[in-house]
Amino acid sequence: MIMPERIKHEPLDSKDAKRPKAEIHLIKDQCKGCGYCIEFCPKKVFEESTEINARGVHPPKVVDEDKCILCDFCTTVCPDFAVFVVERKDSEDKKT
Amino acid sequence: MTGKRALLSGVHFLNGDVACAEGAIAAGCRFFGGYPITPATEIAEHLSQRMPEFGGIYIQMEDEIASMAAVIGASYSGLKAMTATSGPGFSLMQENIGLAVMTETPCVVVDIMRGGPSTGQPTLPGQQDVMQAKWGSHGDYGIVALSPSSVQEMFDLTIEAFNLAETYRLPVLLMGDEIVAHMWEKVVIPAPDKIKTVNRKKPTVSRDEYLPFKPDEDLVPPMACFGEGYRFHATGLTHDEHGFPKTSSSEVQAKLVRRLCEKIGGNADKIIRVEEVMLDDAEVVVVAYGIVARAALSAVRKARAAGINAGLLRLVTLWPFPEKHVAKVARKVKAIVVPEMNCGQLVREVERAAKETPVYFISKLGEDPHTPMEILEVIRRNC
Amino acid sequence: MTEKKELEASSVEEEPRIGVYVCHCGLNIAGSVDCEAVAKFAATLPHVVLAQDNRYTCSDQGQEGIKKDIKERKLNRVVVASCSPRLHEPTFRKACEDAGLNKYLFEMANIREHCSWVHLYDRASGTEKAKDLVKMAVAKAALLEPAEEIEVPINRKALVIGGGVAGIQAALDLADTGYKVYLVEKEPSIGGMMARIDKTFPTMDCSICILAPKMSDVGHHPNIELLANSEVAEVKGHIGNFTAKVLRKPRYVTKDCSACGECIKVCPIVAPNEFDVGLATRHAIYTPFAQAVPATYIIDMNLCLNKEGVVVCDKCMKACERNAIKYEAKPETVELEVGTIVVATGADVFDPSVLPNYGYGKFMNVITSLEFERLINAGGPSHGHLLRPSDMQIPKRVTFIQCVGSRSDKNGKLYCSNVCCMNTIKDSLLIKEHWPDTEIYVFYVDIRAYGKGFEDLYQRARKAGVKFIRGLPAEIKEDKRTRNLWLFGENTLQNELYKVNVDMAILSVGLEARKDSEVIQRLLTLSRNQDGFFLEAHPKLRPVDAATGGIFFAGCAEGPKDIKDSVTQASAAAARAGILMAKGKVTVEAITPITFSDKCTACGLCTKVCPYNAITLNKDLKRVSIIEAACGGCGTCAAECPFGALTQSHFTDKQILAQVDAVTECDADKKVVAFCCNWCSYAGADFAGVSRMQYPPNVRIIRTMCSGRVSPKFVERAFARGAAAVMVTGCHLGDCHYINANYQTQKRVEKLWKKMEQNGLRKDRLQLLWASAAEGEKFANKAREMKGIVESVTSEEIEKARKVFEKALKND
Amino acid sequence: MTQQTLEHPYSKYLRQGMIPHIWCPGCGNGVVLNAFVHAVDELQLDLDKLVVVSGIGCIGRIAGYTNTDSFHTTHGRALAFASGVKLANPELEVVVVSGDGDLFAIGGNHFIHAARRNMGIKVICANNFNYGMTGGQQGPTTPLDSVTTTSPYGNIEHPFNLVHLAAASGAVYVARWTTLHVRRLTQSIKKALQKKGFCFIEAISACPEIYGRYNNMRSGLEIMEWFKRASVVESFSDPAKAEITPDRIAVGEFVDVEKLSYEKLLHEKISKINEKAMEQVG
Repeated sequence: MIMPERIKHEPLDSKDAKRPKAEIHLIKDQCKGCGYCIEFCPKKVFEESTEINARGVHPPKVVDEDKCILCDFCTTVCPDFAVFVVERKDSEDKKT
Repeated sequence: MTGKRALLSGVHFLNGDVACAEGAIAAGCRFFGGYPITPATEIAEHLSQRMPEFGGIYIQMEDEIASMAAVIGASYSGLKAMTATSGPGFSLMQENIGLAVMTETPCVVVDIMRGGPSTGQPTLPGQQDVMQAKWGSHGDYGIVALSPSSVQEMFDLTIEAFNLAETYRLPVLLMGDEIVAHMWEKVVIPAPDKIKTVNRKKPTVSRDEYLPFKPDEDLVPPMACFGEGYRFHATGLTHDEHGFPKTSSSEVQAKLVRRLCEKIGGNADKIIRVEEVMLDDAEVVVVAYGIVARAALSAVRKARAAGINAGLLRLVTLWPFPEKHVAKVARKVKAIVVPEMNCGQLVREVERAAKETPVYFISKLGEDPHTPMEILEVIRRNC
Repeated sequence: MTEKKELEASSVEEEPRIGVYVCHCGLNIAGSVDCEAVAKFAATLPHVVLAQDNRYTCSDQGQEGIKKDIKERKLNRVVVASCSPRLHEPTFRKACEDAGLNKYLFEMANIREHCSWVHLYDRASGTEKAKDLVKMAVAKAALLEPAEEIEVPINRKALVIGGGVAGIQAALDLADTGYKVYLVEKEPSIGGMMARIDKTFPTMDCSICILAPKMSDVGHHPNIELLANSEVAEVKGHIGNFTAKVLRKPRYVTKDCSACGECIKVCPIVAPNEFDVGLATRHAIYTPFAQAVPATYIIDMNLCLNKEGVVVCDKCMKACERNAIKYEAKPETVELEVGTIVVATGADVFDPSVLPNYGYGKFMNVITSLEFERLINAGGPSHGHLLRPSDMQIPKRVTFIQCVGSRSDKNGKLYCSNVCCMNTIKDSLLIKEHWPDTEIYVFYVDIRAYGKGFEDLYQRARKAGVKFIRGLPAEIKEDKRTRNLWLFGENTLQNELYKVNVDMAILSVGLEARKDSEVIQRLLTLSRNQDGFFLEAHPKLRPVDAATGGIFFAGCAEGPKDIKDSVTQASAAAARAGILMAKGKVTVEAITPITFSDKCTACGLCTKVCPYNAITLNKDLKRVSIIEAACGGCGTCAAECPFGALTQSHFTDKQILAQVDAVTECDADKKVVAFCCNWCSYAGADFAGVSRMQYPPNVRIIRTMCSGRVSPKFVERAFARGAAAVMVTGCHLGDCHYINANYQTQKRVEKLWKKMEQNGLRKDRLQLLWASAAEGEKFANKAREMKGIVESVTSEEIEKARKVFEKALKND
Repeated sequence: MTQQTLEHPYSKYLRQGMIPHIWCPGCGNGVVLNAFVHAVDELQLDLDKLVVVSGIGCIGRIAGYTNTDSFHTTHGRALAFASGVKLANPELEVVVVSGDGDLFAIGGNHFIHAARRNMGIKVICANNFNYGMTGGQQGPTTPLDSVTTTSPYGNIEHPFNLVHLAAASGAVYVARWTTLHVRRLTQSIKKALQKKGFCFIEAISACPEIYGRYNNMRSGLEIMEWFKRASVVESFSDPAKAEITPDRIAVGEFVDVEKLSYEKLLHEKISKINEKAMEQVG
């Protein structure tokens, strides 16, 4: 079939193909700074922040919440239960 | 009730191990985890047949360590649980006897004493484990140990052991010996309604209020079991009333360990049982336990016949040690004679309690226990 | 092979007893050749025990006579001097066989096409030439050896490469005939181009509606094993016995998939869908299109987050009730044993973004005809609404531009893509159906409505008001604001410039050979024409066969075609493959090389020149072995071998050298030794004869199967024996009947030229001619040209050549 | 956005006030705990019927963190204790979570016998290749040549291949994943929790502060990189060939068979015997 690099037009339904918006929650003082969420986020949503938390480490900060596709891997791989993601409600309404 | 399912109420001719097993059933024991060892094996064998008839569980574990651990687990699942062994196995069990003490687990450990140390003399009696019973596991704790002198007592004291374990939430040790275990005697098994059994205290509060290791006035905490919805935690680590580890707090450690000792020490009067024979006018008293006590009784009778005012103090409870009873006797008598099938273990406690009163120890190792004449001889010499 | 060796042995013992029959062919030969004299002459030749002339040797009496003599006169070789072996060799071979003589002990002298007919008015020289030709034939005959044709069993399974409509048809036909078929498709689903087209011309029926049933037939057919998402990685073997390694790329979804589609609802990845040419989106887990076969979904691992079995996102896995998701699936290679192969790999569409003047990819409202198909398709991204990408409005004025990428060597390909005209006409009618008042302009070079029902459709379009304007726009400009398009060009019928404003322009893109055709070409040793499409064995008589035995073509792989032709060709290919498999065995003419292992040094040169990879080198055994069934019989290996360790049976070095010697025995300095290949140049010479083209009589033709057989030592021998000139002739480069063997011919002749020059010899004494079977005139002209050269050659030059090449005199 | 507005979805499975846990930054135990509660959440298990038993060592603390009945036993005895629990009340879902040293050195005997009996216990072993809590000593799974505080010149003991051991001992379900494969780990735990009989799941777990430090992987990330580099998913391949080497960690499911569990057989027998007994009574 036609290789993707041959595709010259934006998909007509790309607007309808909107994905649910994410809401990322960080429990900063629970973070021990292992960096798993930063490293293994497939969309590179996090990066290390400059602030120092109660445990004396730099917790992650969210650089671009819109890039998040709610794969939820950060929630799963965090050893310290310091991050979780929920679907942002407003986008919920839009969908229905 | 008759038939297999029922208790064997009535008069029977049994050996000590079987009597012990029947006693366990009668006491409501529904879990036995053990490992074959002479001379306790018949207890396991008999229970492997009887337990299922009562819907109870018999399992032979891979060793005595596992047996003891399984017993604790079963107890936490709500069953009255027991194991039975002899010296070598008893040594292996010490680790988890400690765990049972620390986690305040009601259970019964039967130790049919044989000649030690190590593998020693599997088929000959001994009383060499009585100190191990008290000090066997590391750390400080209170323990309860009973000493049957007859097949009947193998039955009765097994029930007693369970009742004490359930009352005070700890492992209770039944320190039998090869002779009471293998001896055949008449045993009277009462009707079920004549048998007194005790069950552990249950919490009366909701999950949120429940603190698994917060004691009542009697120093014993009510016990919830797994699956009852209390979702509590227990650990061998030093823990607070929540059951959570507090490994670096000296005051939690002190509070916990003192209570574990005090719960027994403080209730000693309720726990301790002794048999006093002809003590009122006695000048010489034999302090004995287990099978030896029976030779002692005969010796005392012979002494009386020979005009010597002898008496017998038979210790049914070895631990907590019946200190007051010995002291009381000591104050009135010229001498105390202590025959033991070891190199002198409980005699040390007797001496401690007897203060100035002289204590004559008769040691016996291997072969048969003391004969009445041997004990009478010592009585004669010291009156 | 071994069997053949024995035969040689047996034949060595007995002396050759040759019978020569000179045919009058009525007056066709006798008219300009003294056949009696030729026969008399023949009688004097060594080993000839019988020589006679008769009117029609090919007649029944003629043949009976030969049979009789074979029996009674104990002939063990037969030479017939008459017409071209391309005509009657089979006849006489059969006669010999009937008489119990191995058919490979028969030889022919072509004294009609190559002699009487081309020297009508010079009886003397005609007769002399005829004698020479007979002498040559006898010389070869004396050295002929019997041979057994080997029979190769054919595996009754077929491999079809490509699951477009052609592959589907071929597979179904073969499977219905009862043969096991493996259908290998590169893409996740079969269906190919046809699946994406909305309607088909000229009948205007729904493309997928008629294709889908065939697709599911393939899916369910008990005789078809469908290997989708798979690629042929290696093909070994030969006609009847191919072994193909097929790489099955993982789908990451197992057969348990029920195609319920729950997974795509949860897949967070969105990307353009190839099937809709990127006009619609799909997810990382997807099915290419609704009717896909197999229906099993597939995960695009380039997009999926779960690489190498590390699962980052398990949404689809959780959504799948059948537990069909297998992220860690690995590619596997399956080995298929097949007897025949059908190549139905299809074509690509031209990428117009290389034509800046049309602004494709730059201007939003310039789209290709393929994109149009998706737009107008009810199942497509716009649900059948022709929306122009810029504003999603239905365009009022639409234009089609024809021959985009076709019929122009600077703007694409020179050839006509066959389908675009009718496709555009169909498309224009589709628009008219839905939105009758749309203005439609079609800019064309010519409208080619050659097929059944095509012209009617064209007329319908004209009646419907579609405006056809001859002359392609030179340029398209975009109105930045409205995104409308301005087309500038010349109407070549009215010779006036036009400037048309439209809402949307559709580029009618041509078809081109698939980018990956080289792969298939290499794997199957096929040849392709200059346009890159696969080359058939014969454009007229073997249109679906590949030159390589057992391989057939179907669909656009062989050249641009519409659906009907693709299907027709597919059925033809299936039938051709079926014929082979029905027979269950194939006989190979006994002209495969013989090896003399004692001489072989395992240098491997022969393996390099073999067009069929039929020679395998065993370094340890210091020898090569030939897969006879794979061998095409060109003999170029024999020509390449520097040690004479290889020769071609029935065209051995000894035999050919004997012919050369015969030619050059007397008056060599006046003669031209010509080597002609059986398929083109020899046939060309025949054609010259048939059309009575007169040329000088001094040419002596030696037939080989391929010019690639002509070993340099043949040429050197000719010069060493004083020949004035030598001619090496063959098929045109690229048309070789042995794939590419004649490139070796060219190499060798160029080497010889170099050698001649270095030794101060005129290289024009050695001529190389490419002549097809139709180019009799070309052959005749060359012969005339040679006469001049021959006359110009001095005796000193002849002598010099003798010296230079004298080494060639001794028989290895 | 980043401020904590909601409760963590798993907090209801964790004991109040026990999180943050005692484990080091990047410690795989946290991931194992996460995977476990995740599985429990997906199955919506009744927490009142779930018992978590652990042994000694870092991972041993896990019993204290799960909001269930839980018991932290002596070293190596978790399985023996759990056997008692399960037999005494088969209604309970008993999960043993412990370390490689606890389960396979001091507790090795209990492991093979619990597996042999097919005791209905689900075992999750966090294998971090050393004794972490006591400062990083060599243990039964320490890879050859690895440096630990008690193999300072490199380990010369051949390590256990735990999945092979479990399979050979008779476990009905055996899987191995690294903490990087946390989703697969979760799925395997789910599967085990739904199965009857003895199930074993090995979670190759990062110990950055101790094992990592001694073996040139200074952070959890570096160890996870190793997992990524070396892991090959080879489900249902021969567990005997699943040794762990620096360049190859075979992960996947290795065994998934059906076999009657010990407690089922036992309680069936008991009820049969009782029927007989009743007859004799009646």
